[in-house]
Parts: sequence; C-alpha cells; structure tokens
Amino acid sequence: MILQLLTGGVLLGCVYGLVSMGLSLIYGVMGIVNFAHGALVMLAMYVSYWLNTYVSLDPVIGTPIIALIMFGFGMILYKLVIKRVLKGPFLARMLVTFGLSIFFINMAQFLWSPDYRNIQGAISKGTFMLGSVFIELPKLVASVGSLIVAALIYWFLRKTKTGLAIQAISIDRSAASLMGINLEKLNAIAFGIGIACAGAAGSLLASYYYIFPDVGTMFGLVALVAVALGGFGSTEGALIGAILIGIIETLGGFYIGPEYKYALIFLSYVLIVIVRPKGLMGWGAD
Amino acid sequence: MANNKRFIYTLLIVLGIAIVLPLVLKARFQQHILVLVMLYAVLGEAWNIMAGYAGMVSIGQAAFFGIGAYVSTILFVKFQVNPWIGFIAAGLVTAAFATVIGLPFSRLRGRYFAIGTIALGQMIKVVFENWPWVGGATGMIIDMKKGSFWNFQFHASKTGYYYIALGMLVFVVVYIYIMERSKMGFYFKAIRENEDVATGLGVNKTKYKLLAIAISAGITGMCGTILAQYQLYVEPAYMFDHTISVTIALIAVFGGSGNIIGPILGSVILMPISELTRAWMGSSGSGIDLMIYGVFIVLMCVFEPDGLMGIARKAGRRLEARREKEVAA
Amino acid sequence: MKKNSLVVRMVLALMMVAVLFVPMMGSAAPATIKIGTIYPLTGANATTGADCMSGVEMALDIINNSYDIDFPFAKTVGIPNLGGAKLELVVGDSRGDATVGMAETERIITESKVCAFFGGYQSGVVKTTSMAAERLQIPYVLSDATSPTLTERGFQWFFRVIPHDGIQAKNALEMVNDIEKKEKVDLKKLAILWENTEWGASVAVELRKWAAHYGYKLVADISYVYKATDVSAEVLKLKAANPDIIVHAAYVSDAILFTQTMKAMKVAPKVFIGMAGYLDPNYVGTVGADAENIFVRGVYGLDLAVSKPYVAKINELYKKKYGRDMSPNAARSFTAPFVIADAINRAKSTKPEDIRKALLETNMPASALITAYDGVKFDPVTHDNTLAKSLYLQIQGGKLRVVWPFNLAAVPYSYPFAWGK
Amino acid sequence: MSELVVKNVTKRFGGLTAVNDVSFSVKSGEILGLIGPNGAGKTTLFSCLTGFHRPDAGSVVFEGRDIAGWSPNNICSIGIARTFQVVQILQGMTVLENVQVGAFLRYPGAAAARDKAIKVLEKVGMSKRAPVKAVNLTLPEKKRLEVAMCLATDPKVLMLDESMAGLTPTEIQEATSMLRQLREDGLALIVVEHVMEAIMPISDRIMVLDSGAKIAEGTPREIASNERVISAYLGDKYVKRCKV
Repeated sequence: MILQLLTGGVLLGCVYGLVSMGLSLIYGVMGIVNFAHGALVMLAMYVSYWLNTYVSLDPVIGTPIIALIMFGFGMILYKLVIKRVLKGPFLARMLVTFGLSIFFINMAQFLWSPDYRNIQGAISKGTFMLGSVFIELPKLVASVGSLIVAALIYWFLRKTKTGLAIQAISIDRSAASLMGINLEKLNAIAFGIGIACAGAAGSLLASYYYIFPDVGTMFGLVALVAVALGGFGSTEGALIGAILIGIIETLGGFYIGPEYKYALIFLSYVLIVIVRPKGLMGWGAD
Repeated sequence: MANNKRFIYTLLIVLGIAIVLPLVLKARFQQHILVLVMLYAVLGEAWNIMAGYAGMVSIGQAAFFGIGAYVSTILFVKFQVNPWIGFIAAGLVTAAFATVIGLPFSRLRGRYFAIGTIALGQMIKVVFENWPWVGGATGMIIDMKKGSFWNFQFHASKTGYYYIALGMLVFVVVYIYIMERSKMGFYFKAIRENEDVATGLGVNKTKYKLLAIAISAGITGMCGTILAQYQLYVEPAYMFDHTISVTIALIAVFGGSGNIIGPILGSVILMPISELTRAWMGSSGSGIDLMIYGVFIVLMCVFEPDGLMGIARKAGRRLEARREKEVAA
Repeated sequence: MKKNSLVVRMVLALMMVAVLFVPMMGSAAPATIKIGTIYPLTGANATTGADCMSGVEMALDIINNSYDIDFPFAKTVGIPNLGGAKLELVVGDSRGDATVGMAETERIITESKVCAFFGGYQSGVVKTTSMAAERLQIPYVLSDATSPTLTERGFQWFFRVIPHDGIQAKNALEMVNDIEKKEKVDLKKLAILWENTEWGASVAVELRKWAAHYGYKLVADISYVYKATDVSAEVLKLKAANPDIIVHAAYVSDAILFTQTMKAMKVAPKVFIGMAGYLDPNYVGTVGADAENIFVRGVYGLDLAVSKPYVAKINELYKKKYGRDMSPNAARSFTAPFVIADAINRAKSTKPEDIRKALLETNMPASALITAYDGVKFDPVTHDNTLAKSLYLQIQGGKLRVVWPFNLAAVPYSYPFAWGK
Repeated sequence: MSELVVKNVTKRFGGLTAVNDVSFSVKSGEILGLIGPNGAGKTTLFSCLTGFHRPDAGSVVFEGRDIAGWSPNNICSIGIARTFQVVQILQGMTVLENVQVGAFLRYPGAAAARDKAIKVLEKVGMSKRAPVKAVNLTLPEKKRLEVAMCLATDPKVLMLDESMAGLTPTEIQEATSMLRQLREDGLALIVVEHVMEAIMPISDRIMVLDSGAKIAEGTPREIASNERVISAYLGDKYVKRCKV
C-alpha cells in the first residue's frame, strides 16, 4: 500500500509540478506572482478540447501545439497587461493577476457555458499494473511530460543564449540591462514560456481531467504553494516542491484523513517556510 | 496644520452624508449594498493596518473574519451570551489567536508571508469543517430574535447593521488617524520600508509586527460577528471563503493602500459595482458581471497602480498647478 | 493643498455611486404575478443551476400557456382563479454563496415585489435565502435542497416539497435490503463517501443513523474536500476497506472525478449508490459508459410515464425546448412553481399571508406531480411534505431508469455492479 | 564615560571565518578608524557588534553588560547605532519621517520626537530637505540622512560604514568637521572608510583588519608606517600621501 501511495503521490506531484514550473519561471524573471496561472491552465484545457473536437487532435500529441499557442497568448498578454505593471508597486503587480484570473474564468463561462466537458478517447487512457502497483496511464504521461518540460527549461536556461540572458535578468536586472540585454524582449519571451508551460500542463490534464471554467483554481493554488515551498524563482525547486506536495497529499490523505489533505499541504508549507524562510531552494530578495 | 483641519472637516462632511444615506436609500437591496460597503471599508482598513502600513500583505483575512464570526455565534448559540459581548469577545479572541499565529509568521517576508496567509485561511477552514462541536461543515444557525439593537438583529430594515458597521468604521478611522501620527504608526511604516533599518533604529520588529497583526485581526474578527448576525448563519465554506480574503485585499489596493482614505474609496466604488453588475446581469448566468469586475481591476492595476488615491493625488497636483498659474496670471 | 482635491474626489465618488443606484429606483406596476427564484448560475455548480432553471422555465411555460396535457394549469392560461393572470419569473444568481444568495433574495423580494419565492439548490445557500424570505414574510417553497436542518428551524413561511436526507438515506438502505433479499446475498460492509459541505455532512449523519438501524457495518466513513484536484488517497482508502456497498454524496465535479479514479483503481462494490451530482446530465455525458449500473437517488425518472402519461408529454415539450430529456434535477425544480401556482389559485390572492395560509392547506394529489411523491401535504409544524418519497434510478444504457421501489420499477435492476470496459 | 570593549569576537560562515578573534575597545570622545581591504570583515564585525549577526565566540561588553547575541533593537536602545555600507533608509518616507523613526526611541511622544528630529536635521545640515521623500535624495544626501537617523536615537557609540564614499572634497570637509563635533559631544565613533584623506586626519586610533583578523592598531602615523599594513593593504601610493 505504501508503495502504491508513494507512486500515486509522485505522479500527482509531477502533474502539479507541470503547473508550477511556469509559475516559478515567471516569478524568477519578472517578480510577478501569477495568480492567474490556474485560469491559464483552464484556458489551455479548453483550447485542447476544441482542437480535439474540431480537428480530432489528441491532447497528448497536441501538447507542443497547445504550448505554442499559449506561448503566443502569453506574449500578447505580456504586451497588453504585464509590461505595464512591471514598474508598478508590489501590490499592483500581485493584484493584476487576480483581476486577470477573475476575468478569464468568467470569460470561459460566458463563451463556453459552465458545462463539464471531457475529451473522450485520448490515447492515454486506462491503467496498468507494475508489480502490485496500479499506475494510471494519463497521469504517467503527464508526469513524463512534466519531466520533459523540466528538462527543456533546464536546457533552455543553461545552454541557449536567450536562456542565459534570462537568467542574468533574474539575478540582476539593472546589471543585465547595462550589459545591453534587451529586457523587454526577454521578459516577453520568459512570460511566453511560463504560459506555454501552463499550456502544456492544461493539454496533458485535459487528456484525463474534466474541463469547466473553475477547474484551474485549485491547481493554481496548489501550484503556488509548491513554488513557494520550493523557493520562488527556482524551477527545479518548484518541481521538487510539487512532488513533495503530491506525496504529502496522498500519504496524508490516506493515513490522516482525506478531509485534512489540503490542510496538510498548507501546514507543511508553513512549517517548512518558517524553518527556511526562502523555501527549499530559494534565493534572492523577497 | 491647515491641511489637517481641512482633512478632518472633509471627513466630517462625508460622515454626515454617510449618516443620512440610509434615510434616502431605503430599498432593501440598496441598504444591503450600503452595509457591505461599510463592512468592507472596515475590513479594508483593518487589512491596511497590517499590509498598507506594516507591509505584511495578507491574503488570508478570512481566517480572522471567520473566527470572529464563530466566536460570537458559539457564545450565543451554546451559552446564550448576548451578541454584543460576543462582538467584543470576537475581537479579543481573534487578536489573541493572531498573536499566537503571528509569532512564527512574523519570520516570513514578502510573498512568502502572503502565501502563508493563504495557507492559514485554508487550514483554519478545514479545522472548523471537521469540528463537530461547532457543527462541522453544517455550520450553526443563529436563532432569530426580536429585531432590536440589544439583540444585534434587525429584520424590518438593515439600517441597524449599517450604523453598527459605520460606527466601527469611524472608530477604526479615528484609530488609524491617531496611529499614523504616533510612534506605532511610524514604526509600522519603518518595518514596511526596511526591517533592518527599523531594528537598527531600536524598533522591536517582532513586537510591532505582532501588534499590527493582532489589531488588524481583532477588527476583522469583529466584522465577522457583524456578518454572522447579518445573515444569522455561519458555515465554514462561506465564513472562511478565500474570496473574502481576496476581496478585502482588492478593495484596499484598488482604493490605495497605506492610506487612511484608500480602503474606504475602494469599498465605495468596488462593492456597488460588484453587487449592481450582478443584479443587472447576473441572472443570465453568463458571468458577464464578474468579467466586468475583473477588467476593472486589471485596468486599475495597469493605469493607476497606486489605486484611486493615486488618481486623487494626481488630480490634486494638477489642480494646484492650475491655481498657481491663475495666481501668476 | 493637495488635500483639497480630496473633497472633489469624494463628492465625485459618491456621485458615481448615486448614478449606479438610479436605475434601481423605479419599479413597474405588477401586471402579472411575480414570483422569485434563485440558483447558482455561476461558479462550480453553475451547470446544475442551469439545469434546474430549465425545469423552472418549463413549469412557467406550462402554467402560462395552454397545452393539451392532462396536468394542472396546462390547459388554461395563467392562474384561472385570478382571471388568467400569468406568472412572471424574477431570477437571481446565488453564485453558490450564502451571503450573495441572501442579498439576491432580498433584492428580488423587495425590488420586484414578488409574492412567493422558491429554489436555491444548495442547502447552505437555502439557509440564508429562506432566512431572507422569513424576515420579509414571503412564502418560500423549496423543492430541491434536502438538508434536514432546513425545516428544523420552525420557520413560518418556509415549505419543503422534496424528501429530506433522512428519508432519502433510509430509502437507500431499504433498497439495498430489498436487493439482498431478492438476490439472496448478504451485503454487510457499507462505505459512505461524502463531500465536506453542509449538505454532504448532513447526508452522512443520516446514513450513519440508518446504517446502525439496518445493521450495516460501516467500514469506511470518508469525507473529502469539495472540488478536489485529485482523489487517489480517498479512493485508495476506499479500496483498503473493500466495501460491498458505496454511497457517495457529491456534487457533479467530484462525482466525475471519483468515478474515473475508482474505475482506474478498480474499486468495485456490489452496489454503488450516487447522489445529487450523479443526476446531472453532465455526469453521464462526461463519464459515458463508466456510469453504467450506478444507482442514483432521485425523485423523478422518465419511466414514471408508464403510470403517468403526462410525464412523457411534458418531457416531449422539454426536449423540443432544450434538446435533451428532462433530468431529475430539472424535474425537482419544476415542481415548486406548481405548488406555488396551486396555492395562489386557491387563495385567489397574491398577498403573501394568503398564499402562506393556502400553502398550509395544500393537498395536491400524485397526479398533479411529475415526481414520485404520493402528493403534497405539508406538516403543520415542520412544513416538510408528509407525502414525499424518493425513488432509486439506475443508469442503464446512458439513461436513468427507475428500478426501486419495485412496484414503480420500469426495468429490472442490474446486479452486481461492475465497471464496463 | 562609557566604553565598548570587544574581546575575541569570531564569526564564521560555513567554512569561512569572516571575523577572527578580534579584540579592541573604544571610549567616549574617541574616533576609532577601521580600515582594511575589501572582504576583510569590517562590515561583518559591525554586524556582530550591533546584533545583526550573532558572534560565534567572544564578548562585546558595553556599560558592564555583555551584549553579544542581543537583538539589534535592544543594542540600539542601550545606545549603539550603526549605518550600512549599502545605504539603508526608509525610501518611501520623507527625510523628516526617517529621522523621526529614530527619535521615537527616546521620545515616545509625537511632538517631542518631531522636535528632536528637526534638531538633528539642523545639526547635519539637512533642514531644507526635510519634506522630501527619501527615495529622491542624492546618494551623499542619503548617507547623511542615515547618520541623522542614527543620531536621532541619541547613541553613545556610533558606527559609520563608509559614510563618506562618493563625496566631493568639500563634502568630505563638512563631514569630517561633523564627526569632530560629535566626538566633542562625547560620542564614541567607529568609522569604516576607504577615503584615506578623510579618515587619517580625524582618527585618534586606527585598527586594520585583513582576512578577518586584526593585523595592526595604533595612531594614524604608526599605521601609515606599519610594514604589514602596507603590504597587506595600503600600497605605495597611499604611504607616500600619508607621510605628511
């Protein structure tokens, strides 16, 4: 049983991690805590749903396409809104994403009605046994996706010129701009990538999870805690934080009681952050 | 000093309007909006003490709000204690709770604190949901009594609740006005601006952070009692709702935080918009009302990040410039 | 000097608010009989709210227009005893929130001067909406929320048509008992699974009570957080308990998630009973074949048409309008406007007090209802419907078929429960 | 007459010993210059003395009490104040308000604190800037404001961390005369400075840190001719300049 729980926890954690990494990247580069991340995951789920309905694109196979679409959307969002608040005070930066979240959720309701939808017959359906452990295929696929995304981000940040420049900004903005780095463009790209991660997450989630306007809220909240737990600005930290949360959720849910599982997640966040005020792998200013 | 006087006169005029308002707007829904405006103005001010002045941004005020609501309700339902005593007790218990919780929380900074408060709100909610003595998820119903000031219940008209909330607001505004000019206010702001500098200048940051949290929580808890008495029903899902926490922060920031007028302005504008758009468009179930609300917040953050007070200040400067021109001419 | 602008700003702000208030000032003279209702039209339960609303709209259509159906108010236009005055519906959105629900109810009652109120759907919301009606002394007819606490408050103006959770829980275990007898099996291990909300908690209380009464062993008593992102811990717990019977009280989003996770983890009880969310057309639509053979608590099923021919006709009308069969949720909500219309018709008045008196004397026969109740007659003290009764349906071929009580069953139930491929 | 006596203070960060067994003392009416190359541990030493770091070993005795490990605010309230190497002020508040925060320590009443703050601003020559938001000041002004904030707490010991960096020669003149004035007022001053022209003439004694350890202490003249100091830190050009 414990093995089953751990497996389930890690898989779930990877799914959360997928949502969290984009959030963490965005924070690391532009210091914005994106409370609209859950709503963007929801939008990606709808995009995935419509692509599946109209052009029979499987959500798993379509993940890169949806990530690309969301990348574009992220760039537009950056140009229209985020760019304008970057220089604003901390609170405005924080609340603008609350506003966006309220807007997106209700826009989805307005455009697509509150009905639940799900994608029938995605290629990753069903379960299989690995020894005595059940593994849900869609979650496994999402987890693998999550690891691929983590690897891509790692590669991008460390091996590409743009990625290195983005890292430079997240360490020291003013120095980076002195070095002739085009902040504007890089911010837009980084935000786009963050949202693309939300896109990938949404698409993989859509392969097994039902879709409705409010679906992203809880994912967004858990992801936020995962990012804070891992330490703001560290994508690896976000993934580790998310996996930790997944394990706490399944183990705690089983041994202590499902009604307490979210409370346990939040409690462990508070305990960890009190001991390590910058999260597990965090650095930089508050 | 003349400015101060003018400021106080302005406040008195506004207070006068506020006192007369429910006599003009008599419809029940209008009065409902008025009650909410007042209640959220107080909640916004309470948030302001903690976040606007002392720099600890909370998105978990619902924890304090709900605890306050439950304290008075438990006292009334289980021990038949008059809600007015419950009202005071709510403030005290919530403040005490906040002090205990604040001790570890005061170590957290910036967004780690903010997310910590989100976590706190969710945890407290779960505790109450699973606490059979207070009705668990089913909540508690407050028996309807004869509507009177003494019973803290008003049925024929909502003006009673309105004036209680208004009274709270006056109290809180006067308190903040004095605080702003006193050692406590300066120390709060110093902590907000730079904790290291503050402690280097002899500010006991833990003590003052706890003070800010406790005062803010106490006021928020008392507001919880008002809402509990208003709807005569408490349930964890509503009293500890994350939306309450978000709305409180939105109102204060929308109006302009770290400022005595900001949260009031925010509540005066935002609450009617939220309630009226729902009344006009909500029955379609399309979500248009909340879309408008969302757009409003985004626009405000984008174009006037300092909130309504930012606009007011700019307009003031422009006015001043024009007057100077006139004088010159 | 800059403070000076404050005065200007303040006045402007106040003016802005005043402007917002203006359109609410006037209210039209009542040419029709206005009745108010409220449902969660946005938020997590919006889909169910919309489903309920379509039932309500159907009811109003039948009352206000003339149709050749053998059903009260169908052949006539409007309320006969009031010269054919039509009912006009004023709708509010509770957002699934108690405070909003109360405010909307009050607004509708005072602004639109409705003479009666109904609806609500979620028990937690109905607690405050009914409170608002009680304060304003407007009759409130509830036909879709089941928490027993609602009628324990001794309200004067509040009436409930639907059986409360106590009766429904009792019926669930009675059905299991009947199945055991018929199949000659012995099912002992009961698991109850409930969302930790006002409604879920009260279902759990009633189920525990009746489980003890009927001698079932409670092997799992699991509550979970509403709108969960993942329920594997809950389902594993369920699996560890290995129950014969599972009763699940959930709204639709969790019903979907649990069904999928239980199937994935191969948790298969002999009898699987679902409540509330399982009735939602979205549920079957989303999980498809996985819903097969789940028993669902309900008060209505299309199969009732066998004994009540008008059920089929009303469903036809409904289908023409909404393109799908009437769901049990829609049918529940459909009932309240008729109870109100009946009371207004007998009272020959739209005064709230007269309607209240008429409601107390309500005695509607089973033939005036599309639901399975034996009629509508309110208990003089609690105002619960003494003739209320619940049905059990089973999802067969994607449709909800009436299978219990056996005398009303349209098709035989299928036993034991098993997951499809 | 009070004296700050530091004995064997050591501070380690992981494997790095930032302050290594440093002892010294400073008393009222005395200016102690503290010099050393970058990374010598000067700022860390300040932080150990003012409570921002807890020393791993050693004692810091002031007026008969060992204050090592006390919190910064308590150390401030017994009369030890410091400025920061990277200027630290309350950016969003006005100059007057900044100083008032310091003044509240000894004058809890609002009016008294305000009077005190105005007096201190006069003393440091910033009265005219009182209503300006601190964020809008020039860097030298910010440094001066920081000193004013410390002075408002009526310190007996004042530690200045590179307060004269970036000042013009005239401004250095003003600053040094202010420091002399403070010495006459009876304060004990510990001054970290890179600007040798400023620190050499005003210091009564100079202490030199290198790699966390004290390598020399003496009058400016002695230090200027100390071989070890020259090789460790000063270099030839400074030696020539200082040999007056």
